Amino acid sequence: MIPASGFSPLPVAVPLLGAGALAAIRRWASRAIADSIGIAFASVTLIFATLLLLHSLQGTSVYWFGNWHPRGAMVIGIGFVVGPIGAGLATLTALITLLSLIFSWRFIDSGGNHFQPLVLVFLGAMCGFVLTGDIFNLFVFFELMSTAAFALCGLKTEEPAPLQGSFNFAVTNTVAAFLVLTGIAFLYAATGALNMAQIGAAIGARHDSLVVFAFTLLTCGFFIKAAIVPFHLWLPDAHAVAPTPVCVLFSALMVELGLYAVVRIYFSIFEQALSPHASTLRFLLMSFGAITVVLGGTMCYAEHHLKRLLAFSTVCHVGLMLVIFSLQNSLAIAAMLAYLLAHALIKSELFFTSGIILHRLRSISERVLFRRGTGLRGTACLWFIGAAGLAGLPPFVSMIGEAGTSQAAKIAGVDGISWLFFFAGSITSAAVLRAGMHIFLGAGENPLTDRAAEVGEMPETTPENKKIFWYHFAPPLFCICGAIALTFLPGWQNVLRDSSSNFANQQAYIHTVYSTGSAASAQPEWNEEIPSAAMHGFFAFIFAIALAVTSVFRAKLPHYLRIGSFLERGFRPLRLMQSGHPGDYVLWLTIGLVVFGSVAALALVH
Amino acid sequence: MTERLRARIFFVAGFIFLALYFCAALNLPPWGDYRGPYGDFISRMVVYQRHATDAVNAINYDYRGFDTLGEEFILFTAVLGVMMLLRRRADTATREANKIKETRKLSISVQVVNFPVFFVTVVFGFYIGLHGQLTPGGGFQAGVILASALLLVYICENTEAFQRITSHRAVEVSEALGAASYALIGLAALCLGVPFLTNILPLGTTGDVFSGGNIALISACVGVEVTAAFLLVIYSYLEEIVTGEVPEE
Amino acid sequence: MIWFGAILLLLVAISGFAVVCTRDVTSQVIALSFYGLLMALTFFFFQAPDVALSQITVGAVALPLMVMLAISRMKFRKAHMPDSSSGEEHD
Amino acid sequence: MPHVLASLPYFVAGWLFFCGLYGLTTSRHLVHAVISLAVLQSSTYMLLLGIGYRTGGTAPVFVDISPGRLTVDPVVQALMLTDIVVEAVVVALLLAMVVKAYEKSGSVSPSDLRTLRG
Repeated sequence: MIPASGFSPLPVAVPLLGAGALAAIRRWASRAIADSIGIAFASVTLIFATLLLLHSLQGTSVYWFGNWHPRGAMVIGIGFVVGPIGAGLATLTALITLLSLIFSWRFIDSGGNHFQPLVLVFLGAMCGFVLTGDIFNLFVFFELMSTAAFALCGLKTEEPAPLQGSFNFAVTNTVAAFLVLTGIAFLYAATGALNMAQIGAAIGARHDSLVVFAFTLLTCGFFIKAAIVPFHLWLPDAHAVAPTPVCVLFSALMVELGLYAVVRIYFSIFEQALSPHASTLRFLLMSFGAITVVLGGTMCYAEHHLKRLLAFSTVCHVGLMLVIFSLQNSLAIAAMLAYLLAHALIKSELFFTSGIILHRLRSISERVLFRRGTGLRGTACLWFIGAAGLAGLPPFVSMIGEAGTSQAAKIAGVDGISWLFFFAGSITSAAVLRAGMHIFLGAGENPLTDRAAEVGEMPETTPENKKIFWYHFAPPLFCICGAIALTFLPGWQNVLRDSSSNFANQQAYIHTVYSTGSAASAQPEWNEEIPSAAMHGFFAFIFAIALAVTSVFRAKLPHYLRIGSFLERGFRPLRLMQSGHPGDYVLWLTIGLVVFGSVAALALVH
Repeated sequence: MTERLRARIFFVAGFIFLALYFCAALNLPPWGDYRGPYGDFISRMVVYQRHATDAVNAINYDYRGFDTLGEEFILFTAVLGVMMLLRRRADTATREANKIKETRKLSISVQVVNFPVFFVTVVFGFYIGLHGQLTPGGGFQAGVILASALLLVYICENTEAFQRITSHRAVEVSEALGAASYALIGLAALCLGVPFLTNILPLGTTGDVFSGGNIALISACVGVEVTAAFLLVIYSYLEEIVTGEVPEE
Repeated sequence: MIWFGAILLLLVAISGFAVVCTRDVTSQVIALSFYGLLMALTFFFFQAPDVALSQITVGAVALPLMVMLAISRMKFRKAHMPDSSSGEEHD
Repeated sequence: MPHVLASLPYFVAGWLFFCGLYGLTTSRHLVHAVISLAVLQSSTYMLLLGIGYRTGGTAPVFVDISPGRLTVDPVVQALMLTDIVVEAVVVALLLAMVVKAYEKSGSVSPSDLRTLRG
């Protein structure tokens, strides 16, 4: 009998094996068989990931591949560090991938059964990405994840738009991979190690230009994946063109994992080196995060292509998570992960619902869909509930993340974060509500529109089959129930808080890797802010309704009250930034990198 | 944004980037003065621990074999992506483009020379692949060489033979199985109760072709996968030209 | 000996810039192939025969080959499908 | 060793990275953009090899040298082998996108790649 920690490689190996097997029989298998095999492998992965999570609750374990245990301080092989956070993220990944596969059951065009093996590879890569403790292995899984994502993004080869969106996506994310690799090479030159704990121990408190530049490269490389402004430009294009289940994987998982990598690397390698300048670093990260929140929220409200709208709301919320991370204490990490969980569930739900809309009404543009969804009660319910979740209305788990953040902000002595929460929650929720009012209630006059929304998107399904089956409604319903149930499920917050205190502590991490034991320390309470967070969520939702109303009924309102329609027209410079030209995207990326790098070099180096 | 404006802004940003890069590089250990412990440790131990003489391949297929697993799947995924992007829908009508019949036959001398070159390349590919644990080379390089040997068949203008070799589903299946068998080798170790990708084969005598344990086996899987992968990519690009059919619009 | 390496490195730097500055795609492929070979030579100097071998096979042969194949496929399409070059108008 | 040379490979690597970004930014042809990406990638080869090199070290192949001998770093070479595979396949994937985009829209200019805007 293998102990449960022996399962560590299985969340990676099982889906990869499944992808290989499925690709081998791809030509002969019918659609139903290929889907069943895909779902079976994803389920097995979910089971192993859950077992791993349950095992890791008893303590973080380290798994050395090829039986290469470290010799003294020297790490020889590749290690997985399986803690509650990594295993939990792997479980979430497997769960959402399984839901996407169920959603796409005989429904989405699978491109000659290419879809299922690609999704399985994507799943395996994400599991490896969250579990690994080796920085080059992180890069390999980053690249594997990206390659699968590029291919998945261009699944609909019959239209020009998907190829353009996925080309921009591929170019920017490949540049990201090389930024990361350059950063890894600098770290290797400085320390002669590839294991994150060993690098962290070897760097110690050193913070010369080399270490700071490596930090810049790694952070900006993963920021590109995480779609932080100005690295976010690829994300709306990729989301606008990808099939719905793929959008779910991108928005609910891949983008967040980019941010997870930043957090992981910061706390395992750079924490001690950069801690003398923690306040400068906080300022730097917080400004990037706040700009992302504001820009993502504004653009979200100005979009009329449903998937692009949701994509910008992802940008907005990832910015919020970066702001939470910039508080840099262990409670903030716990809050960030709670918020990440909530966001993953709610955003998947919304994307699934948009997929149902595209399936039933054959369009994704708000203006074309106007008044056409009046008969779809179930879909309308799902859509409006999702909007409430974005605002953080009380029964949803997002308010727990907000409560933790307020607590962490108090510890860090930072004010005003709840305003960012309020802004992000209300404006993204208002955009979703506005679209819902137009589509399902048929309220107001002919909606405004923008250029991207007018690009026709071919439906992902065949026209003769417009019926909705239970397996279309089950995934979004499951997500929404999960997002509400987690609020009332006791205990997981404490587990998260305790494991975050290990996660966000470089010494504890190094200790864990070398001795496979973990030390927990006493943690501050995080529940006392919940009532005020619930209140904030409630007001954010009310404000969102008001904003949506000023947009929908703009003709009946006096000029000075048409705030919504003013925001909805968007701002020209922001729209111009989203030009669709790969050269522009790389230029913005370079500018972002240079700004981050210069500030970091001037402020952090001695 | 106009092109000139974009180039100008880029030059400002790019030179700051260069400055940052150079500043950081000044703190690197001087060129030729590598001092990290990781590589040295493996250099010292590889012959003793793995009975393999090529340290680079020992790292790739053993010490850091898990990286190579991911790497192989990157190749696998990309090939799947290329085939998906360039696939032809089953229901698309095609018409003859008459490309091949127009081209002139190559002179007989080129074909005569080409034949032995083809065999020499195949032999060289196998040599490189089988001696990965001893000398520079290995499955990956061998795969590329073997795939390019088959390209010689195409250059020889015998497109039908090329088509027969590469459009076969066996290539696709062996590509997928080559990738999957790497994962299976890892899982086999797990079934024996040792960690994933632990060496489970006898190490053999140093310097022997059958030495280094898993290294040769994994290298062979990678070789199969890479050969098939490159053939599939090349065929995906060449399909229209080789078959002489383009889709009817 | 070290000066030989330095000259190789400078050549790589110059030819890398040349590859990027070549705007005609077909000549760029040739430049890329030359650049790949130069890289492989540098790798030999750096005592990396494994890498040099794959660089020759990939960087100097497979990569330019793939670009050539892509270009020839596009040309083939253009020659045989006169309607496809007009394409859809995009704003 | 003369001081000028101490950082030469790193400078070359940085320069190649710059060249790649420059090519991507100012590209007027999608295939050109893909090739620029390949140049950008070769920057990482230069950097890794420059790091692992050791004056007087031999290749880490112990066929006819003893294991105690001074060698260059084998780890960076293993990482680079990995890297080269990535390069080849990512380029193949990108080129497939370019080919397909050309077949659908009849253009290879990035300026026409703008169905999605705003």
